[in-house]
Amino acid sequence: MPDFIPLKTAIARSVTDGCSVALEGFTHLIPHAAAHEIIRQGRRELTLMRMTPDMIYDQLIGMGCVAKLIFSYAGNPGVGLLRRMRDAVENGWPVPLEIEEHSHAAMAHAYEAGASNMPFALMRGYIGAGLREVNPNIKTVTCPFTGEELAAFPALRPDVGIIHAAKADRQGNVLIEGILGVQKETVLAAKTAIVTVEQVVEDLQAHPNACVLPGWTISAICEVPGGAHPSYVHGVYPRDNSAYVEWDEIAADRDRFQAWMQANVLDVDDSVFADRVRGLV
Amino acid sequence: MPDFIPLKTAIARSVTDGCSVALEGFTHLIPHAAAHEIIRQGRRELTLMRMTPDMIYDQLIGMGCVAKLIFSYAGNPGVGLLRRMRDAVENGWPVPLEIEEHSHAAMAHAYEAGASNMPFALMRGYIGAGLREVNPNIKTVTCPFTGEELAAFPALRPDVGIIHAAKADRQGNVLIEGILGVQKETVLAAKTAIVTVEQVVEDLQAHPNACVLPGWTISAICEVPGGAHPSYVHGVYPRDNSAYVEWDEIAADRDRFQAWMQANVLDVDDSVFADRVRGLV
Amino acid sequence: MDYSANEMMTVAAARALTSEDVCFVGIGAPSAACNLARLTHAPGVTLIYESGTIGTEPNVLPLSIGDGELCETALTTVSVPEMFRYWLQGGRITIGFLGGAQMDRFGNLNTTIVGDYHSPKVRLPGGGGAPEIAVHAQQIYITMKQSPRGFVPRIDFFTSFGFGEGGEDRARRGIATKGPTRLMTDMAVWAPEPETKELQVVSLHPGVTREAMAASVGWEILYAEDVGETPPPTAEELEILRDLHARTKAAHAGSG
Amino acid sequence: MDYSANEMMTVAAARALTSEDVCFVGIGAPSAACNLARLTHAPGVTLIYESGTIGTEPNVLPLSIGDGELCETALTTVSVPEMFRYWLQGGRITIGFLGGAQMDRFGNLNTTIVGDYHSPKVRLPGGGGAPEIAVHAQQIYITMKQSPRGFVPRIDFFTSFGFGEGGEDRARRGIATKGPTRLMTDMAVWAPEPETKELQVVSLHPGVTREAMAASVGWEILYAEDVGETPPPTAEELEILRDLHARTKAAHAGSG
Repeated sequence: MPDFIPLKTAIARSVTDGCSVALEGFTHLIPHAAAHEIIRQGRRELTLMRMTPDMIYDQLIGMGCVAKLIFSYAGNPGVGLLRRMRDAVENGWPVPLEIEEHSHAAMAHAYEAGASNMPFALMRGYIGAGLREVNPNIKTVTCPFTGEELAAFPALRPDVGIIHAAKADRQGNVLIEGILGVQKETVLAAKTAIVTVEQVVEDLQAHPNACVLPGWTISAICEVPGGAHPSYVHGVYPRDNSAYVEWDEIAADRDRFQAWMQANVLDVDDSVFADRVRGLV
Repeated sequence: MPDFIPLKTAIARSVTDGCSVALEGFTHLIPHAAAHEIIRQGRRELTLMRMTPDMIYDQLIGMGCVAKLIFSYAGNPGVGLLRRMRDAVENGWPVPLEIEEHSHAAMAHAYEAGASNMPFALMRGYIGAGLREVNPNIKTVTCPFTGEELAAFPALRPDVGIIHAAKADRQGNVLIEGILGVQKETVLAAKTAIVTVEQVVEDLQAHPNACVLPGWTISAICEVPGGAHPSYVHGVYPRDNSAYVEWDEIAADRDRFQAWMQANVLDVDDSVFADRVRGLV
Repeated sequence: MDYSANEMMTVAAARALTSEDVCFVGIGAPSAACNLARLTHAPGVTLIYESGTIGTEPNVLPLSIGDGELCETALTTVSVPEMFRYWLQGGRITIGFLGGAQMDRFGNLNTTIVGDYHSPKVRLPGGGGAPEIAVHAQQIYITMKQSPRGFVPRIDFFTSFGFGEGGEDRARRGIATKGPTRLMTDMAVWAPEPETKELQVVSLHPGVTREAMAASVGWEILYAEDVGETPPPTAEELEILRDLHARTKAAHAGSG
Repeated sequence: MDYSANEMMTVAAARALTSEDVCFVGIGAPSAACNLARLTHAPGVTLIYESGTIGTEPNVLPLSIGDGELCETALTTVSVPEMFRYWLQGGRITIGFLGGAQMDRFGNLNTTIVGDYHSPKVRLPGGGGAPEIAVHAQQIYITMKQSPRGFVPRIDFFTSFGFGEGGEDRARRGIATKGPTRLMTDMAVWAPEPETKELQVVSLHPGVTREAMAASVGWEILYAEDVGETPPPTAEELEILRDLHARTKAAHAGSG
């Protein structure tokens, strides 16, 4: 059974300088509160994994927490580019950022391989794709039956996997509903898993084939209402689209970015998230 | 959209002598009515695939429909051995049966590879297992990153995949609930898919992450109430355990087997299944 | 009825879809085109977004490929690994939509980088699903606005593979799918020349001249033998498309 | 209180489980043992059946690994491919239960064939999940009745791998898990000798003699230095086990 502890405690005991962390959530259920806690704790030299390093990774990168990024699409969904990440890649500000780039299909397969305790993943893919030439972690395996060449890449096994969900029950079982993304795979691929939830309930009221992560696969459950804002939680609160649009302006300028992070992340704690989703419809 | 046609028509147009067929259902939702229709149509030289060739494959084999069987566990669940299959393997009666034997994990992976359009599947498995020495379709692939050797085997791509489900809607979308088995993979791996259902409904009333097969993945939907008997349909009728116990006696003797098949399969049609589940609780 | 070049592009893309198609939809023009098709001549078209939503019927256009409405109106929503394994790689997608920052005459696309990969001038978002959409969808439709910066003789990075160097290059690499069979821009409709696979103009949108075309494309344009005029958007197409955009704008104004 | 050898075997197996264990359960003795543990000293034990049911709490013993009640009382039910990939191969199972028609002194098991594979004397069901349970579960508990036909010097087929030829044979083959750490029979409890990994008797069930043991096993039995007596089933254990069997019998009498 996982520990039911404050987010601050969970991050402090699991996320250390230099470790690898995957914060997942595919548009839906992005663990913003957990990312902010990592920033507040001043972690450095992290290897971050994420299919879509959107606003939260822009913030972690801009605050200098990240040495390496493994990803497949770096954009502000529906808005544009990630300006802090660009600044790190193009100008090395605030610190240089090493990147390992894959396609979505490869990242999804790699988490799946991690969850399955496989050393690598295999797909029909990367055919004619330039990533094959710039990413030495994309290799070839030949089918022993047909002779066909397939693309191979290492499984993802983050030290810490972090996701957000609508609810956990008192045994720490977690229910994910709606757009599932790669969250189940992230938790099962990770050596340690932290789940922030909107609330802890008596009964998950899950249907028989729901996506439920048993409590014994999770290290810590942290109750953080609103913890996915400005992303959304199916059936609880909607996506705060305006926050994504505003981010484009905030991240465009180093000073403005730093001032925003000071006021909205460093000077507060995770209790602010509940307020941020109040009134969203 | 699939065709809504009688089972007899669906089997006649898709299952031909010499083709490969997977009838799946893991204890739950076993397509007995469809198997009986194949027997009535007198198909020969079939290559059958199924993780657990239980009563239905014992019947197909005993009636001489099968040239080759690809499987991972041949038993009458909770009762004992498959006596008709044993007779075919040990004595070649009524016709010799070629077998290709895998483990459950390999069969599940092989359907998954078929559904994923991969030429082969890969797992950490078969270590120290005797099947490796007797099944030439189990080979080795070396991880290009770690040097570890993994077990490889061909994807399963049956000509025809057949499953049973509780309901389809009028667009032919099919809902599977409860024990899911490898049914989704079977339909997606097959070149042609036939689904027998308890009933066709207006609205599947499925939750957002239910196991639903879109109508455009299916060739034919056949309404056969009770069509899984003596297996069961979650929420509709229970498993007829006594029928499995009786099968052990019926199948023990060639004459008794043939008489039973004559009376209960050859001389009837699929309309008898509705009666067989009436009164089951 | 007056219409914009953008509207013409979206309408041209929508018309290319049928009720039998299963579309892997991206954000922007593809999403508008697919939903316009669904609301007009192709009510049975199946829309799939890479977030895992299958058979979705959104009332407004999503801002991201993972918006809540996509799930709420979908037939079912699967995990992202399953989406890429069973549905895309599994060969279930008839039409994949792609676009890019750069495209060459063979429909090869770049959304990764401007300049050198290891010391980029501009770091773009990257490929996402595109490298595999390009090879696993049965056909690719490209939607993209024409500009000399976008329609270039040589792309800086092969994010996704079109016809490569043309001719039989796809087949040589073991790719069984058709590749970019159609390109819908703000100025014209293009399709591959059957032998060389170079994209050639098959119809010009009303009012577009060959001079304007030449100024918007960084190579010498190939024209089909009988270049027609793209039929302009009908009043019905425009009305439904504009309604869709108006609903979308209202829904996305605040949160949602 | 009187009890059968079978009951003693089930009780001995149940006692080896804790509330922290995640068990991959088979039909028969393992199922009874796991559910007895859950109903007595290990209420938190997690039971997984290969049909995909995770955290199931059946009120009666299932007749098959895919009975409806397993799903109805489970925390969740996943597909069979997922069960084998994420849960078994993923290393999430602490205890896997196995048994067989034949076993050798190193816990290697045969459920495939008697005689030659290609011209068998008896065709048995085959391995099912066993080949991978044997290597991926963190530990294996074997439950099996002793008999000269079952406890043989050399098995006809390696369905699942125990300690192979003993010693470091598992490690040599790259297997990181512990293998058969415990064997519960109708006569004794066995465990591997730490160096050679040969299974040795650590306790005899009450009333079992070394002569009776010798007559039931096809090799010369190794005994631990201090062989104890297995504590007999308590009244509570027997009552709960018999209630479970009675409920099961009633439920399976007709259909169910």
